[in-house]
Amino acid sequence: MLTFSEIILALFLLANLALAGSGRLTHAIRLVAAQGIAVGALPLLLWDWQSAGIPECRLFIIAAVNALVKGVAMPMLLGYAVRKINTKRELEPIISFTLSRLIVFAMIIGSFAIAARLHIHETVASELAVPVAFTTMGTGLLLIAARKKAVTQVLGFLVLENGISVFGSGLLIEHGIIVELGILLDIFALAFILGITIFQIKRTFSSTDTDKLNNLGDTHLMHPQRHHHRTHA
Amino acid sequence: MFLLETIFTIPIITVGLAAAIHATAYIHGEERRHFPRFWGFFISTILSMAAVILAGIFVAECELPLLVAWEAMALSSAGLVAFDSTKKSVRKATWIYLLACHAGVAALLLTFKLNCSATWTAAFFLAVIGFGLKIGFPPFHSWLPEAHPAAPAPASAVMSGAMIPLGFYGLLKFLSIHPMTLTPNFETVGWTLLAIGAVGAVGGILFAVAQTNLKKLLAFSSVENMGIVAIGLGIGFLTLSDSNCSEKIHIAGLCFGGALVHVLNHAFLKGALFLGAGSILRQTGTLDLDKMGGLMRRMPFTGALFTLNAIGLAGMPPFNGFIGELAIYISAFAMIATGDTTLVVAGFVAAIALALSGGLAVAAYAKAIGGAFLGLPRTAKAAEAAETPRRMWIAMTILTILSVAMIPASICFLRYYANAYATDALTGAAIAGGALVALAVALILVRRFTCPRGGIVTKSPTWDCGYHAPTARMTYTATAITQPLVDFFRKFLRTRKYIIPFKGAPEDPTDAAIATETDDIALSSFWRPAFTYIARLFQRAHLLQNGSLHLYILIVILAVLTLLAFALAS
Amino acid sequence: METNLKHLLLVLTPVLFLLNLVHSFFYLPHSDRTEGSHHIPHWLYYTLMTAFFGAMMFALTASSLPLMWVAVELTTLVSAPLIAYRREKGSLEAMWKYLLICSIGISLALFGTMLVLHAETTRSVRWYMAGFAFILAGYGTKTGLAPFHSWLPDAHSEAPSPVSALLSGALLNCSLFAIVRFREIMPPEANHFCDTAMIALGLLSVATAAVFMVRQTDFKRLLAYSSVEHMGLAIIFYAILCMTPANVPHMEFLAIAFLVHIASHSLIKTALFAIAGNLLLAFRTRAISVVHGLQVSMKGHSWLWLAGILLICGMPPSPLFFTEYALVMAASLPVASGLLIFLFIVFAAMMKAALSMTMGKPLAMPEKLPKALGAMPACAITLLFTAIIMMLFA
Amino acid sequence: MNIISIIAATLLAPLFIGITNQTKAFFAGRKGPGLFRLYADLAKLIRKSCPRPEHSTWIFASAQPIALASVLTAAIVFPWNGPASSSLSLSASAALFFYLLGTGRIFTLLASLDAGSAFEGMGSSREVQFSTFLEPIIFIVIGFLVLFSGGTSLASLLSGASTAAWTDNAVPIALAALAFYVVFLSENCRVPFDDPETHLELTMIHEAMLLDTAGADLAFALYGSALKFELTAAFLAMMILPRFDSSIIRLLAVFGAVAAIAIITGIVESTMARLRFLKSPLALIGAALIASLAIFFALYR
Repeated sequence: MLTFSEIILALFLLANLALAGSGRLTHAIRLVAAQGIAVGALPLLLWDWQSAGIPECRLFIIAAVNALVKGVAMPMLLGYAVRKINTKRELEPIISFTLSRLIVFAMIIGSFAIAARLHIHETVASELAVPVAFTTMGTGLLLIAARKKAVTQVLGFLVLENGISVFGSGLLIEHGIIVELGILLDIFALAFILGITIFQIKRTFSSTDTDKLNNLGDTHLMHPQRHHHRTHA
Repeated sequence: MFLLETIFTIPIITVGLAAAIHATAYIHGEERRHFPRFWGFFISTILSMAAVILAGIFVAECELPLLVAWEAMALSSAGLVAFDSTKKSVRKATWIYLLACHAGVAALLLTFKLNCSATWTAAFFLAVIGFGLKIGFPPFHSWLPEAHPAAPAPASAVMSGAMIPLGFYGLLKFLSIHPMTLTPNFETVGWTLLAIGAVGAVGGILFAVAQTNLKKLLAFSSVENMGIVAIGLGIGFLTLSDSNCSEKIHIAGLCFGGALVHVLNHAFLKGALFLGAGSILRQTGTLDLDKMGGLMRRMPFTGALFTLNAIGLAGMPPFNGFIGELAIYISAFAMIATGDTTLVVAGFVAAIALALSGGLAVAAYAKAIGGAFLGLPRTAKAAEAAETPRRMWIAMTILTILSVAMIPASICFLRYYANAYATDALTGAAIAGGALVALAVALILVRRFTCPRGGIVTKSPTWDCGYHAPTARMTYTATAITQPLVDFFRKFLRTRKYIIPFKGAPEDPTDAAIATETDDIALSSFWRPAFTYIARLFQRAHLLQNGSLHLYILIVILAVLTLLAFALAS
Repeated sequence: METNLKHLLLVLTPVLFLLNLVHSFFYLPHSDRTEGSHHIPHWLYYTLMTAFFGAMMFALTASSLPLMWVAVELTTLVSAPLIAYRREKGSLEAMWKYLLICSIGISLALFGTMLVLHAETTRSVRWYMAGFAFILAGYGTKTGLAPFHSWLPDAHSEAPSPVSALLSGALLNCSLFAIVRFREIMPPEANHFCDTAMIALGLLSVATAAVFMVRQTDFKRLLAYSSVEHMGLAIIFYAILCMTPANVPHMEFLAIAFLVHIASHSLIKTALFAIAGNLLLAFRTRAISVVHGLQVSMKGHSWLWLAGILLICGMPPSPLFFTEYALVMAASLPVASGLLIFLFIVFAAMMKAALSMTMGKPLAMPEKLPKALGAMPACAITLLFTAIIMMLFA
Repeated sequence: MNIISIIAATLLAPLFIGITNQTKAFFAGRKGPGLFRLYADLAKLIRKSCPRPEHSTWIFASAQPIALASVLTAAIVFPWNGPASSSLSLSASAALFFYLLGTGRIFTLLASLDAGSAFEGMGSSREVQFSTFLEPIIFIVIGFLVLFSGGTSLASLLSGASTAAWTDNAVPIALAALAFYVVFLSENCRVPFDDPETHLELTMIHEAMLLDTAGADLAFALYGSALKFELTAAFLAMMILPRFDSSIIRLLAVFGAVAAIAIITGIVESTMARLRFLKSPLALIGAALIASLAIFFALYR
């Protein structure tokens, strides 16, 4: 079972690389969905079935809800949003796909280095889980920072959350079911609100390009043409 | 006991009272609507100054009350500076003043933080900056020529006469926290104060000479007078630092005594002068000396009182301004007489700075009196000016009477304070002053008797070398009186000349004129460029908040990585 | 410290909530009239407002650290729609940035929470420190510490003023409380890192606030940066408290000063945001350059605004003067001098704006405001001084 | 004795002006107005009434008496008899002496401004400039004397040195005396700086300020400047002269020296051209440097 979890984690890394290089929105959403399902399954995969026996049903519930929310509901929500706002299906990169891949690759190396500094010595799985978590989080942040569309930023955020979940399940950190569900609910609600906001942004700005979302700031004096304090007639 | 406290309290009460009397009439017409605001700030200024005095008594135990009172004083006097709130110059002045006060408190906070024997020198320099920002030590004096013209005259009088010297009170209190055993420090203290005082005394009055705005002139003259006080204190500390001078306690006593006497003299004289400037402003609507002239005939009481006080502040016998300066001169000479190189150098620096500032002060006050009160009125408003309501010049009279009373009082004080050292010289000066007055009266009587027709004078037009009908435009303006001096120091003063072109026909250029403006060099060459530079720099940094979410997130990522690296590395 | 702070915030948050709720009753109708009716329905506003309050109280009382995380995240979710009360470009953008940056931050905080929880089992100092680094970044984002503060000026300036006030006065404190909670469970070996990091972030915040306040053109952003500054001061304060050994005599004084600082900042800032909101309604602009000569056109507000700015800058009789004094006296020399320099710049920038707004001749005549709108800031300042007097006699 | 010497000094003052003028006349090959011309002038003027400019005020009316009174007071505090002077003179500080002269100057200045004439304004503006530069030089010289004599009062400064000390310090004393002589010329408006003979010219300083002064007031002004001439010359003389034991010899020596200085001044005025105004401050700065040099000599001998 442990080897299986290792394979899953390795696939996670590959998914990150793929996400960094993915040029199509639907493709990226599918990758995130796959990651979500894997995250849901991870606690069960990491469970020490031989010695600890059959886990409590709590674990199953969490795994199921996790997989459902992260692997199904949220990607569907995003896909719906993409269709609804009728945006172009390309991810518009600020950093090119190749460079993004290289960065993720560098992150993988970096994550292993950081993990080594942290002295993890519990399970083999966790030894891999921590760097994978780091990389996934990094990829998420990269997607947020280096892609133009608002939808992509939500996507990146989901990847970031996936990374944190990997970490949590990799180290078998137990929060209790309420907290676990609370966290999930929060993230889901967040994704939901973000989705709604994207609609509103689309309606108000007639674009979801985040380049249009930079009217607020402190550079008015340097760009006087952008100086528009709200004055209603 | 409480000698220092008493000396610094006297101006608060007297100048405060005189200014209050003056203010009842100074604020007139439309402005009376703002009476509550004025009196609120005025009274709180006076009270907070009293609080500073009280807090100073306990400064060795706890410095917090002093700091609070100090800030309160700054704030309430800033309210006075901002009185004429719709003017742009007033806004600017208020801002500069508040900044100066706040920077002072910041420096004082650090002063008291560092106030232990290991870091005493640093604390002392910070104290000089902190209190110096209030006193107007160069280059921290820049708020004075901004705030004084902006504030109503009674407020200027209180601020200049009573509040500024409180900086010395604070400084002396700070120095008294540590015991006298720290003798090596006296040299630092002495040289610092002497250097700052010399620069302030000469530089301040030099800029006063170049001003055409009466209140700016008076403000720069405050820088000068505070410089003189600093010189007195500086040479006092230097004398104390010298180990092989037998009379050092007496000489130092004379130095300190002279400085303290000068504080009081300055308070009364400058208080009266600011009130006088206020009276002129009220009656003529201008502070520009070039637009006044001939006011002595129209405002005889104000003019006479202003003249007497101005000559007094120039340090001329028989007025009281001379006594304090004389004490400092005598001690400077005494230091030279010891032959000890340090003291000789210090004595020379003090004496030359005093002499130079004295000479320049004559020029500055001759300009002020001549420009405002003498000659012919240069504008219609000046020609129509009338004497102020009685209580305005009565307020000035109160201060003038106090000035006269200062002559015997300061001699008694110095006799007590300096252990009768060189009292003869001071008494002699007073007697000589008396003799001068008596002789002058006698000569006037002689003239009366020798003149034919019982001294009835004939009036004739001014003899202008053949030109028989001199007009107001032909008389020397205030700017013109000091033009040679200002021109000589032009590299330092950086006076700007404006040629006001004539509007009428070219053959009758009646309205052409030259106006000059001299900015404070510290403000225009240091503070303003420095502040502008910093503001520009900061504004460039505003690019970091340019609205781009990507940039923000990049910054977050970098910051997290830095924190993580720091966490893992440590 | 944790319990003291908690108790304070448990009192302070409801007070601020009530103040702003009442203020909203007067503010919203007038705001809708002058700024157009394109806004979320009022029932939703009040529901969200109450939910926001509930989430903050939940964050303060949450029993476990992950639960606290849930609560803090919840505050983001419910306050975001409040920021975009009016549906227009600016507020939407602000809300988007608020959501995204705070969510990223809060995710980092979740990660940090996990690290710390794991460290609880392994007792590894490294893990603790790594965890605290993430906590500081994560909750620091919500607290508005530089360089994670970038959402704050946008959100504070675009939100309706009762929301800005609540964000600045209550929310920032709650997330500061989260940091405090984590700091309290750090092992002694991690002390040096934690305190240094907190001081560094605090100084950076004060410096950032100073930099961005200079030549600021928008008075609500000015207040927002002032919040960044005060949160920076608060965290430095807390770090110094942590560094001071418990047996030092002035420790107790410092601890009280820390609490007073937080409470005073909240109350004064609430008042200031309320005044700023009123000015916005009266002049329909947030530009400092347009609001001119309040002394003539809106006398009462002019005095309130000046008083508020002076109080927040730490001019006596502001309690902030005393707390900043305590801070400077307790801090190490470089920190203290740095703080004083930046505080001076902040003062200069704020006074420049305040004087330019209050003094001078009016450029535009303001609209008439209902009298009740002026009551709230006055109320907050009165409350502040009542609290001080109570403390003096207690 | 003291009163006698003061009276003698006040009576003799116009004579020294006469000496200078006679010397100048001699060099110019003229017969000259005679040594006692000024006495006659004064006697004539004092009996005349004083017409005043229309716009002038009490400042103009009282300035000349006050100015003269201040110079007279300076004459009273001057230690004519060295150590045997009155106690007032013995204790008086050098600062008092020169500040008394300054009081006279400021009133003359104000009076000239009061008249409102362009020419008088010009004169006063120049007077202001020169007096500013003079002040520091005077105090450098006083400082030198303090260093040299070890006392601080005017009397001890001018008590004269013992022969040994005198010969030892010949160079610094000569330098200080030279510097003070420049001060003397400028203070008394003598030739390189001003020309007392040129009333009604654009180049003058002191006399320009007196354009509207007439009658008794002019008498006061003329007598005041004569007395000032005598006082400053006496100061210079007592700087140079060695110590005398007898008061009378001392007094005679002082008056003799003053007469000599008057003659020298006459010679200087006859042989030198007036400096350009813009150059005059430079000459004064030169004098300041000379005086400073005297101090360095005295300190590092």
